[in-house]
Amino acid sequence: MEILIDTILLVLLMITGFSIVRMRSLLAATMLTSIYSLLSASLFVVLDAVDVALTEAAIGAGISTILLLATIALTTDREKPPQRTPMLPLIVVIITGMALIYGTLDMPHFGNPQAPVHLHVAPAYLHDTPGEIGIPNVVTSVLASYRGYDTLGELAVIFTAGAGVLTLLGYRTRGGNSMDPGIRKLLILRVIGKLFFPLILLFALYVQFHGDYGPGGGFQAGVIFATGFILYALAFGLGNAQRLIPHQLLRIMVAFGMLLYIGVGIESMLLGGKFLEYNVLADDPVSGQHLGIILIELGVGITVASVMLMIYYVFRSRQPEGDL
Amino acid sequence: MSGLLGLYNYWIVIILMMTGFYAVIARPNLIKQIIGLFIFQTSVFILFISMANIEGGTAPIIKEGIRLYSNPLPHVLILTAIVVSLATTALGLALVVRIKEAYGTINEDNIHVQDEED
Amino acid sequence: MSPELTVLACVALPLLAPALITALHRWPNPRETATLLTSGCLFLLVYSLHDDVLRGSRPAIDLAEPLPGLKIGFEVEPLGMLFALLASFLWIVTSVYSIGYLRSHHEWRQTSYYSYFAVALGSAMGIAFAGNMFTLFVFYELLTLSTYPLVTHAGDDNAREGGRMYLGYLLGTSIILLLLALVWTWSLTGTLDFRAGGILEGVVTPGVAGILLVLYIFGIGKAAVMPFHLWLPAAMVAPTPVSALLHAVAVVKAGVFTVLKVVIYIFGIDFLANIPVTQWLMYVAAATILLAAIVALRQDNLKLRLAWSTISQLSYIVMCALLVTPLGIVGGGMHIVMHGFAKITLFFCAGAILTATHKTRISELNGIGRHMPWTMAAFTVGALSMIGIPPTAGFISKWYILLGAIETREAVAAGVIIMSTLLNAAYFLPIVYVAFFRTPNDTLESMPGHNTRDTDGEAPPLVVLALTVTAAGTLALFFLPDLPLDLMLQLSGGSP
Amino acid sequence: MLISDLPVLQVVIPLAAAPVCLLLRNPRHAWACALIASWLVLAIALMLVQRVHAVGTLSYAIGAWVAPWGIEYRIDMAGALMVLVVAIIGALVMPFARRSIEHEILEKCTGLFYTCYLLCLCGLLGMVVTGDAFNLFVFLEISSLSSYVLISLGSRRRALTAAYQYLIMGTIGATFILIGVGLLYMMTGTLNMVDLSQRLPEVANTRTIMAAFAFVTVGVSIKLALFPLHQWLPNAYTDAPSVVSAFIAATATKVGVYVLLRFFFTVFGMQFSFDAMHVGEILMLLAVAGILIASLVAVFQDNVKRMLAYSSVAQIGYIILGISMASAAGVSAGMIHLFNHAMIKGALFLAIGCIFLRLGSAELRDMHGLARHMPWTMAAFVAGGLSLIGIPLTSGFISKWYLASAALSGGYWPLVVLILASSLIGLIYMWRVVEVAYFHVPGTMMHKVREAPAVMLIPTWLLIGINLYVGMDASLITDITRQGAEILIGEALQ
Repeated sequence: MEILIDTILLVLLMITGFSIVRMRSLLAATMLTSIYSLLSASLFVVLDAVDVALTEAAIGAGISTILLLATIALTTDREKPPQRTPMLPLIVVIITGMALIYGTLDMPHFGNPQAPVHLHVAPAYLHDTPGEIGIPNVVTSVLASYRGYDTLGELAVIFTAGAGVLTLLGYRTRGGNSMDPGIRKLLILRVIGKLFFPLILLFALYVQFHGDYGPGGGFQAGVIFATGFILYALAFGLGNAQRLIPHQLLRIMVAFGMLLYIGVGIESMLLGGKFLEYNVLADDPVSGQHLGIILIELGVGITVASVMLMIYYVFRSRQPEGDL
Repeated sequence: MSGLLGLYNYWIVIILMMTGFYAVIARPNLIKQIIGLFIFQTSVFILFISMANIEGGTAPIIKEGIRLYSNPLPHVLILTAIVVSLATTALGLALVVRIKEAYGTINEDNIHVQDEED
Repeated sequence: MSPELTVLACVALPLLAPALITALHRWPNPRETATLLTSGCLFLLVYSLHDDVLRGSRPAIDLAEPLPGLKIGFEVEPLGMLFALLASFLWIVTSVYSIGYLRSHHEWRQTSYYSYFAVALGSAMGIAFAGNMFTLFVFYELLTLSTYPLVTHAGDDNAREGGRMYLGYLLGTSIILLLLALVWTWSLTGTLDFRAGGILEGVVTPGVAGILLVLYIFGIGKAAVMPFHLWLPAAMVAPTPVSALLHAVAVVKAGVFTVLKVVIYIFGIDFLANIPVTQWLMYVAAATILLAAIVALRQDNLKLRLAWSTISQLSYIVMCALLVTPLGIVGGGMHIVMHGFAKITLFFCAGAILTATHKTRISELNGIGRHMPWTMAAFTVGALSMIGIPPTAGFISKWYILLGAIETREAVAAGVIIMSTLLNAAYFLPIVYVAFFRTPNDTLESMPGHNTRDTDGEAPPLVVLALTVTAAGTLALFFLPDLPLDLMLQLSGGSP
Repeated sequence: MLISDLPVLQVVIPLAAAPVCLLLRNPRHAWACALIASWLVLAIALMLVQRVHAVGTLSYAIGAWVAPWGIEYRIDMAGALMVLVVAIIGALVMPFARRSIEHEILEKCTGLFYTCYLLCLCGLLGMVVTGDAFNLFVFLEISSLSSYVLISLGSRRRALTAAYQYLIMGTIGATFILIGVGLLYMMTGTLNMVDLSQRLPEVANTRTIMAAFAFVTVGVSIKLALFPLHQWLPNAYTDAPSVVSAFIAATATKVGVYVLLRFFFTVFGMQFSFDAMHVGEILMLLAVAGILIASLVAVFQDNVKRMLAYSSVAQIGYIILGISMASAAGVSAGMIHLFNHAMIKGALFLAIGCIFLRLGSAELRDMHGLARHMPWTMAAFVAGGLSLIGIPLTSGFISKWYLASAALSGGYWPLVVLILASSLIGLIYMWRVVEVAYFHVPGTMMHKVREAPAVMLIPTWLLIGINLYVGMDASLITDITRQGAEILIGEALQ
């Protein structure tokens, strides 16, 4: 059964992928990209990667799509037909693809329990997490503790993106007393927005703090949180959203989340441990791990949410007023 | 599954990857390139998640009575990679916006023509 | 001061002098005094070493070690002593000459001129006293670079073209061929030290040694062996004092000096004698002598004729080195000195003529001897020395070279020497002839810018003084060749 | 915090300074913050070199999770050298940056500029010291993303397209690396480099590992701008702000080379990389082509920054050439040139930065007679140029010497000639600038031009000083690289 769904999803992905490349309308391509992302999120669920699925859905289908739409609004939604069909890219792609397919020939088969990935390193995570970290979600334990440093790096990446977008597009404040004219008429959106906004925030909080036990964690929560505000901004106008969370506050929160994460690492060094060694944060290693994970997940959540929101603000504020 | 059938999953993923890759390097439209990049990267994620899969396994959240879990490590890696991909997309799109403002076009061929004139 | 420190001072003094010269750039007279003082001190320092060297001591000092086994270090031996004495003495004279020349031409950038000149001399000292091939190479390149601004002093398109050729040839040959030879030698022997008897014997096969020799001889572009000789005529865009000291003495002699050093201390004469390539290279040098002399014959520009003559004369020395006999080495060493004095005199004269009459062409020199008797007398002495007619210095060196050729039974070499002597006569004597025995062109007096203030038509006194000194030196060396000869004999370890 | 935490601290300090910079409103304060962080990094780098020298390879388990379960920082002599290169350049461009940046980019972006600079610094350092293949990817992305931003800040609109082009190529490269790392993981189950090197021989003959090797190599080659994957580089270096050109030219590609070294020698092992995959021959071919073609293209550039950029492509060729010989001498020579070229190019780009400050242009045609108005800057440029050509007593000479002798001892005759002959092409393009600056009559605009301020000249001359010092006494650097190369090769021979 799983295999059937898997296959169907893959075929759908292929169809979507080809359509995206062929599509001349960028708007349509964006929508298809969103679908592509959702399809892969579904595939991730089938493949037992629930955390990844959640993230992909929130980031790929959510934020990325919004950014693409914002960009299209600022640029154009028509792709000019290419004057020529370049041969070189085709050859490069075919060679790359052939190299990869050649590479697959000696791969362990899909789902094979004897594959090296299932025999080395990973089993230790599954085996030791309950004892060493004390939380059931192994993805969270690896993410936040065993490979917590990668996550710090990841946070730095998203921080870089935030700083970068801010640098590139700058930020323009606007009056914001008016709702965006296009949306003011859409009563349904406003009602739904009002209805959903608190629910989304609540869900974000749940994802944030339930990440130890089920799928979720700082990244997903941050993205969901940001999505809630983006919805708010869409329904009630950018100005109102900015009154709720001003740009300056975002800037501080972006930095704060990062500093919180690094602070945990430095604190553990000051307490005599290694960088990001949560064991020393409390008397008992396991509660130390708990504390550390909660704190850094919080840092991640804060920074991700504020970066996402900031990027959105920046893109939107680039739009000429009344031209939404 | 036996023989080459056990690899079909990877092959489709490779085709997906190459679809995205092609869009990046063959399309002159900058937004299309970013979309291509996105597809390319997302497909790589599927490759990673596929390898984490284990027959008869379940999501790596420890529960009583379950012995076989899929591999959590690739999941973690891909969580990171998704965020990286988003960061790249955001930056790329910001650049596209600026390029549009500076050149009035987001078609690579037209941009080159303008650069030549400079 | 201990001899070691003196050696160091000899190199350091001219290299540091630009600081003083630049500091005094507002006051021309003290500035020139600084140059004169430096050159005077340098000569005294160098001279103070020569006794020790004649007594067989070899003061040495190491400074740095940029690469393992490759030191920046100095060691004085007779040949280097000779070169250093020559260069430092002529620097004094040239400085005197420069002052007269530059001031009467109202040249610009005189401060940087004197500064780079000092650096060039410092590099020449470094080459002379280099304790190993690596140090020599370093100063060799420094000499190229520091003379580049002098060559291009005029700063116009012509100068730039000439500078390009100059730098291209000298850096090109040294980086591609010479450096290759050095790296190769180093990787074969693990050292680049100068050792009596050479460092290559027993380490390499004659075949490899042959290739190395080719790389060395052609890589030392400053020796101007054909086909790497074109930089020298190109360098004639420089002001005359630069051509005089650098392109008759310091730079080109550094080249042939390096050839001698390589032959004696890297290969060793005995080893080299067994390499078949040596003879072939000698023929190349011989061909250069004749070809360059023939080209010189056809030059109407005086400085260019002198330059081509230099190319020809340089190959004398290269040929001597490749005769691989002690006598040849003595001849080569002597020729460095003798040719140096004669050629600088000739250049000084060319510069004096330029200063006084603004003439650069030989065809314009009719009767000039009557207006500039001192200058043309000095020119005659120089020319005779070039040909090798007693009582001038050139005779002595040619004598030894001929002896060397005869000793090795190199009929070709001997023949070339005689042929070239005839050619020398053919391209120098007509100048002397027209200068003294032709009636002047009537245009001479009415030349615009002609120096009417000086009724004699002579160049400024400092210029004349300088060229008189070198001409006198050319004569004196015929009668008193002891100092250079003793040094060379000590090097070859015996009496002729 | 103890001395044992140094390996991680030097990455964490710029990482922590970046958000602080973001918070500081005053550009001066942001600059001071970045300055302090970069000098701290330099201090730590020096201590690290000293410690590695004293006790050998350092290993630091982040979060106290031992490798291969946790992420390990691993610094051997080669790594310490790289850290030092990045730290020196970082510390020296910062004092330079203030004036230059005030002049070249908008004031409101200044604070963000320093934030991005710190992130880039952090990313590069992280790439060097990490012992984990995936962590490498993460830090690679930090440095790449921030450098896209930095490049896009250039004053002309072409900077945007340059940054975009770099973004596309860089992301393709990074994704290739990700694929390669994924394949490696698939076959071994581990991401730690040392662990990988132990587990790879078992599966070395599989086609999957070969594909992994190919993808990692191509991916990293894009990052280090190996010919012919260098197209992003000339545009990026030309149009970026001067400080960024100097910083990135001196560090980013070098770190790329180092990553390549790590993969070839530590992860895959010399036997696999060079004997089985024949990467040596391929690299040698590309390096030679790169040296010749890029040098020749450099000769025909009218923008000095673009000329230097092409020269960088050629110089990377030299470094790769050394590595492709797959001998201790060759790798060591490559690393020497890596260090030296970082210092040379840093200095040259800083000198151009000084010129840009006063002229507002890096075009050759605007530099007529410049030497009379900016003697110190031009002198620095000439000194750097001489080093690039490889004149004795400059560091470039040391590089050429070692490269040539490595090629000699490997029996690669034509390469020796190539290495020496191509320096002459360097002579040609450097001398074009010298002639214009020294021999042409200054234009009318030139009257207003003054010498660059001391805060910019001093860092430039410090870098030149390092060049000259290495030229005078290379023992320090050759010692380090010899040890580094021995460790790399030695590990490979196990």
